[in-house]
Amino acid sequence: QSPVKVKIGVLNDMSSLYSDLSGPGSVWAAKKAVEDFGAAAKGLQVEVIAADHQNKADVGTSVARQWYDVEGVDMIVDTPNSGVALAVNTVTREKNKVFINSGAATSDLTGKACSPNTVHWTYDTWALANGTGKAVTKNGGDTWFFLTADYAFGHALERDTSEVVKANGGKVVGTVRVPLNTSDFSSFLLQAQGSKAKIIGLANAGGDTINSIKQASEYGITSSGQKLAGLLIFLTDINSIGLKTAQGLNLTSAWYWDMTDANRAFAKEFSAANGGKYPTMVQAGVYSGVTHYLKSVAALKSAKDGAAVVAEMKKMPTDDKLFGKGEVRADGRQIHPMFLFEVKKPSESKGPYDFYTLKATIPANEAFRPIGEGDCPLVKKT
Amino acid sequence: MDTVSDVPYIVEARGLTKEFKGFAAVKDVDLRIRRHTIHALIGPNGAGKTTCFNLITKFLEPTRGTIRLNGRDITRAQPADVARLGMVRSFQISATFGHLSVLENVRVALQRPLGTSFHFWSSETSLDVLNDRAMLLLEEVGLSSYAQNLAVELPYGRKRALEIATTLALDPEMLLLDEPTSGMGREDIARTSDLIRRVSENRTILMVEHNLSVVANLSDTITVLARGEILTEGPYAEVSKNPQVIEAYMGTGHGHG
Amino acid sequence: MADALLSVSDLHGHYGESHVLHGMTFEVKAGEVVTLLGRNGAGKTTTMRAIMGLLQKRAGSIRYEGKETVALAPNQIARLGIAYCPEERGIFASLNVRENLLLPPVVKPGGLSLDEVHALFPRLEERRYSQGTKLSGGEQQMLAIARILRTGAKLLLLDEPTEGLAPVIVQHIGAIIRTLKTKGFTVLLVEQNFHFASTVADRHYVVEHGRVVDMVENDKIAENAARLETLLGV
Amino acid sequence: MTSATSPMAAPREGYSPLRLLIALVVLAALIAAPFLVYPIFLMKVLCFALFACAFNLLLGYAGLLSFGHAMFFGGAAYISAHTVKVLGFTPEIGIIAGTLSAALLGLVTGLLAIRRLGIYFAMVTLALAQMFFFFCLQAPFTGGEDGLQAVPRRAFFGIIDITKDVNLYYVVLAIFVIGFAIIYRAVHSPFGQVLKAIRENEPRAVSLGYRVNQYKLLAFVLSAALAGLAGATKSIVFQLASLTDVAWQMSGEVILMTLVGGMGTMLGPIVGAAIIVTMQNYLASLGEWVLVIQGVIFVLAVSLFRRGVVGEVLAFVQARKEKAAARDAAP
Amino acid sequence: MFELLGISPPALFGQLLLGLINGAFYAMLSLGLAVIFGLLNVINFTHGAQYMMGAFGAWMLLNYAGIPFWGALILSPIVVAAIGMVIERTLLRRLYHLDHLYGLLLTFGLALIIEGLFRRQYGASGLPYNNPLPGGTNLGFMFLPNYRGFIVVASLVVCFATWFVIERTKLGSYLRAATEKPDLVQAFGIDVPRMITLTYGFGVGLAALAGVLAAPAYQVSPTMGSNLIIVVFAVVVIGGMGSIMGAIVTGFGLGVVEGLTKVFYPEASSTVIFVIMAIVLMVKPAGLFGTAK
Ligand SMILES: Nc1ncnc2c1ncn2[C@@H]1O[C@H](COP(=O)(O)OP(=O)(O)OP(=O)(O)O)[C@@H](O)[C@H]1O
Ligand SMILES: Nc1ncnc2c1ncn2[C@@H]1O[C@H](COP(=O)(O)OP(=O)(O)OP(=O)(O)O)[C@@H](O)[C@H]1O
Ligand SMILES: [Mg+2]
Ligand SMILES: [Mg+2]
Repeated sequence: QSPVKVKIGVLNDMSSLYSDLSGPGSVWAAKKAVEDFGAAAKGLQVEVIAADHQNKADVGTSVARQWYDVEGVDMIVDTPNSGVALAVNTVTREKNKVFINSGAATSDLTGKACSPNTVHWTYDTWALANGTGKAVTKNGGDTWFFLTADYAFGHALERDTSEVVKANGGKVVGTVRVPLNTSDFSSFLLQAQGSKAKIIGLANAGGDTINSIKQASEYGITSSGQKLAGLLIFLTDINSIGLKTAQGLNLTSAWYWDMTDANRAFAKEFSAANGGKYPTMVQAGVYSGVTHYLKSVAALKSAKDGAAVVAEMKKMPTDDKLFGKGEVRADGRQIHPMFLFEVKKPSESKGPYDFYTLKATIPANEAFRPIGEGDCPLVKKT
Repeated sequence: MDTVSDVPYIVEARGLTKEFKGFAAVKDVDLRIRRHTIHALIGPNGAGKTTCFNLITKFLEPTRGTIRLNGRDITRAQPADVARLGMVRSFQISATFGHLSVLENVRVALQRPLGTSFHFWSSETSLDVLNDRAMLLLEEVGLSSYAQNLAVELPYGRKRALEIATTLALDPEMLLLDEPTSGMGREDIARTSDLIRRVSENRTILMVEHNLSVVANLSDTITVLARGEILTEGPYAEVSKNPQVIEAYMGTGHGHG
Repeated sequence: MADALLSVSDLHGHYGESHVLHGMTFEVKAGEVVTLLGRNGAGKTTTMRAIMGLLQKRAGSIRYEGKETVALAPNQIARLGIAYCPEERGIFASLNVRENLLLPPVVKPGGLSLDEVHALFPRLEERRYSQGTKLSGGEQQMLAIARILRTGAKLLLLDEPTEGLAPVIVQHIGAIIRTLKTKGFTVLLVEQNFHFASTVADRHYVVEHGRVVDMVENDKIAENAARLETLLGV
Repeated sequence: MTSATSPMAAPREGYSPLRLLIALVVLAALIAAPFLVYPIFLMKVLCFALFACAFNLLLGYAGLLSFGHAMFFGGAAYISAHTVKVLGFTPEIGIIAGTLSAALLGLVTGLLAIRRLGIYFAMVTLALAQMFFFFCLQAPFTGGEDGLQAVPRRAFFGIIDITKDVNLYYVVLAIFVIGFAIIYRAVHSPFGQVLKAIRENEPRAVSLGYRVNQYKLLAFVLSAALAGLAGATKSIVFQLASLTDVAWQMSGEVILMTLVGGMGTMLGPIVGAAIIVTMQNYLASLGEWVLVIQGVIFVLAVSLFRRGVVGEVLAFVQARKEKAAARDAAP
Repeated sequence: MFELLGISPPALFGQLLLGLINGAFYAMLSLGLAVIFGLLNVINFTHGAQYMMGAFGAWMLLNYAGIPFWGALILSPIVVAAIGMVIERTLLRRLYHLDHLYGLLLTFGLALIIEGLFRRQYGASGLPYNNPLPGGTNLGFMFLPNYRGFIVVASLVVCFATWFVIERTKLGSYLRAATEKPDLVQAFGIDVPRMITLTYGFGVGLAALAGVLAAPAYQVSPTMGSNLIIVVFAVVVIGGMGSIMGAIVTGFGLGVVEGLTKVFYPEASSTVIFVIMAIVLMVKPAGLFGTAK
């Protein structure tokens, strides 16, 4: 009996903004998942290829199309950058393949744009907003000022978080919309300071987040009692800010390497293979997603019909060494707990990437948007 | 004199003044040019000749004064409009379209009256009807054997000739030539003078020129400028005896270059 | 030969692919005024540019005070005491008249002082704060000549210095060249205006197609008039 | 100092029966192509080739370096995607709407920029394009950084089924040929002659009575409209209009294509677009190296193949012809 | 009248000061660009990458050689300038007689290469660099971090010194003349090629210096330059290409304008410079301080 051929394409940002938090690390994670799964023994012949979408939706779609049409790729994984992710989501559905997203934030993937061919694995804007917003507000941070990146992503993050803040008895005292890729935040920070809000919510990402945190420390904002709450922050961001500046920051994450032995072992191997870097939640999500995918394909003995594979993924509970037990919901949302962390002081950190202290665990049933609220057509039908 | 003064003036400039940051390059100049004459503008370097030229052709805005062309006030007109009214200039530093062929250079001037110059949809070959006239013009300036060369490849003197041919292609009523023979060798000077004389029939020419033999040969009237003002005006024989002109411009003991 | 200040022999020059100088050979003795005459495009300007080292491709021999200069860069050649006044004048738009005048560094002692220069060209002093290229054509020509007189260079290369100048100024420049000669300067002059050339020069070389085809002493012009006529179209 | 308004002399291309033959062979190859090569890739090449040709009309023939052409390309893509996806029209209406709005945008930009010369022209266009970019980033109808996605491929003219890539390919090919023909005609027209004259010596053209700004403006609008045609078509092919299309990097990319292929030549931009698109496609898996390799190509093109691929070939052919002519002329 | 458009005067002062600080970077970067454009006729697209190299230089000196900020402030610009001079000698030199376009494209290519290599080596999300002058002064109307104050002073000194050399010294007149007709200036006895190399080095050094100054304030990341460079171009154009004074004044001025926009209409703060540029070029085509040719 000839083995079932499976081709997995890791499509992400290999060269810019998100290349550290996904990039080659995700490729490694995907390959590692294949290896750990023992594909050959289970009758699968798996090949992993990768490409750079350069954060351009059109590059992303052309690669996706070409992979599906010409290269015989069965599944695309990772794909940070919401715009690209939504585009790949469409193409995947059209070609009836599988898309497992780990890197993108937009909750539309399991909402308006949900698809029978897509699974959203690691996190989304709703989970982030909800995690940080709720926990922080409950801990006494009840007045908020938002620094919002002035585009759809920032607006969504701000909107979702404000709702959570208000729902938990907090108040939003002000907002400033900051153009994308601003290098100097001092003016906005001064406005935030003037608002006397207890919490400054950073509804931005990447370089914008890093610069705003750095400058908040420089202008003595954090030391004068106001706290920052990052709504989308990755391990790699903290690494580039440095603990001295980032200490005390609250953030939500789906996964952290220093939580279980399995995680630590994974991180150790990852670090050895990736020049000392540590895995982010996105890379861990890729590992976990690929593992579950392979399980389903092995069960079906075919990878050709994407919708069937995803249906199988939804049927089978998820279980792997990094994300533990969980499920894939009808709207494609993978469900697992989320964690609220606080960034350590430099003195508390004992080694490389020892950055977080766990403050709270958000149980799986509260971490993600309730299935009925996402306007996902797949859900309404059933 | 009486008969000549009956001829109306084609260009009349009154009180023409041009100041550059407080420095008056041209001061209160009245210049009238009779139709169908060759009028020369001479004067020491920096007297304001080129500036006058630029004012009349509207490449500069006058600080004060009015300019009329054929009785029509053109003081505020645009340079391209002036050209359309039949007054065309040449440049002191040679001005050709370097990477067009010699023939095309002339054709560019000929094609405007066709009225198809905005027609990006019609073929270039629609311009071939102009080739004969273009060749005729090139022959007139002795360039017919260069017709297919690029203009940049021409020696300096030939470029000047090409420029004149291009100017003539517009069949202007009035021609303004800025130092048409400067930088030319003897032969070219002679050829160019002949050419100017030939084309001056039925046309009016205003030229700036330092070569006195050319001026003496060609011009009907000479206006001498000095320090932005008119020193004197008249035919060569008269002007060249004026002691002020001799002092300011011609110098003593000049031969005809 | 030994007393030649500048001796050029078998000089070849190219612009890109096109071969322009085909073995120019001539010499200039110290204290002489020598002209290069010839039709448009004969290669006179190119010769001067070759001497200054401004021509990219050149071969042959150019000796100044016995020293071979063909391999030197333009700035090194200038430092030997050669100054160049280009045909297109080369006035700098970003400098005012005075800065233009003071620009070329003094390379040898014995140049004219600023006052002497102003005495020769009073117009330049009047317009000293004007932007260089805002001068009239003729004024620019004066400026171009004036500024190299200060440098103390002993050999002056003047390319058509009278082009576009009023007759009275041309006479003035003639006088200046004669004065310079008495001060010990050596001048290599390119001229179209043969009449003018004959009032200042000691000797004339006739250039045609990138070579020297004839040489006439200035005091023998009358005898050679017919020959010059055919060569230059005078 | 030459300014950007007078780019280097392009080697001249002449007419000949041989050229016609070559053109026919190329056309035949284009028609057969989708059966040999992945059609979507071909369509991408065609769209960018048309974009580069439109850009080249301005730079290579009118001597105007626009650093903001992404504005027209991307603007038209948005309009066309919006017309089809949101307003529900058929793609040809979308493409026409996109093209017309690019022309309009070109008219407005042109009126503002056309009086500026050389590098200033480049900078004004860049500034206006940057403003347009931020407008698109913040305006709601563009979908922000997500772009307008999943633009449906409705039947072209209501009859041609373009959900099949091969069919769509022929539609795109037809659009490209039409666009290219317009450019070719414009370059070799009375208007093109005046344009070249203006590029060579603007004051002289004025003195001949040409109102040069009107000519430049027309060239600008034409180029903008054709760039828009390319962008609108692209949005139908990829079913997507996004910020990438209006970002300044896109303006840079089209310059790169034109430069690599050979500016001021008819075929150069096409070859350049093919090279760059191919490169981006096949190097996508190399990550950071794509950037490095693209940079190296830039540097090599500028240092060694300044006339671009096509320009170098033409120059080589011309040099051989001249040599042959010189040999024949020799006694 | 205690409030102006809803902002109290002290807060307004604070914002003006912040604008000035930002302007300091614009001024230094655009000054370097102006110097290079002025003399080499090259629009140095690599400028952003060289700014980034300056910042990385500081980071590397600290992390690999243990050299602190103050040493890096001198060393890093020198090293980056030296690399720049090698680039000038080997690549840029061949393009001077050509259209602006080529220099722009070459340097654009170089910028891609440099940025790509740094991303390969250090990733895209940036590295930390500690503030060498922690703490700040309370000015009453705002808290001024000491380091930011230092940036403004350092930038003013550098800008003024550069302006003085170029506009008021003989060396400056050589530079300006060589801009127009390098051949002729060389024929007057000046070693123009060397002067050009040094000038390019100087302009690049200015960029690197700005980079070192930026390291503690912003993140040290391979993309820090490419984000900034377009804005800096706009600054140079508004000031008048090649104009030294224009670059300095416009740099600081636009920093302030941008700062105020951040208060009154933050959404437009990244566009405002381009709007100003468009308006300025409509009214004064050669820029505020440029001279039309
Ligand atoms: N744009 C300008 N700005 C300032 N001064 C100027 C400008 N144009 C001309 N000038 C000055 O005006 C005077 C007249 O210049 P113009 O060019 O008209 O002289 P000209 O008579 O043509 O001299 P030439 O015979 O030397 O060409 C000169 O002194 C010149 O310096
Ligand atoms: N930059 C150039 N590129 C190519 N050819 C050139 C260049 N400059 C001059 N030539 C050619 O070189 C030849 C000699 O030119 P040159 O300028 O030396 O002549 P000239 O004797 O000074 O003439 P003129 O009296 O017109 O100044 C001419 O045929 C000319 O066309
Ligand atoms: Mg004049
Ligand atoms: Mg000459």
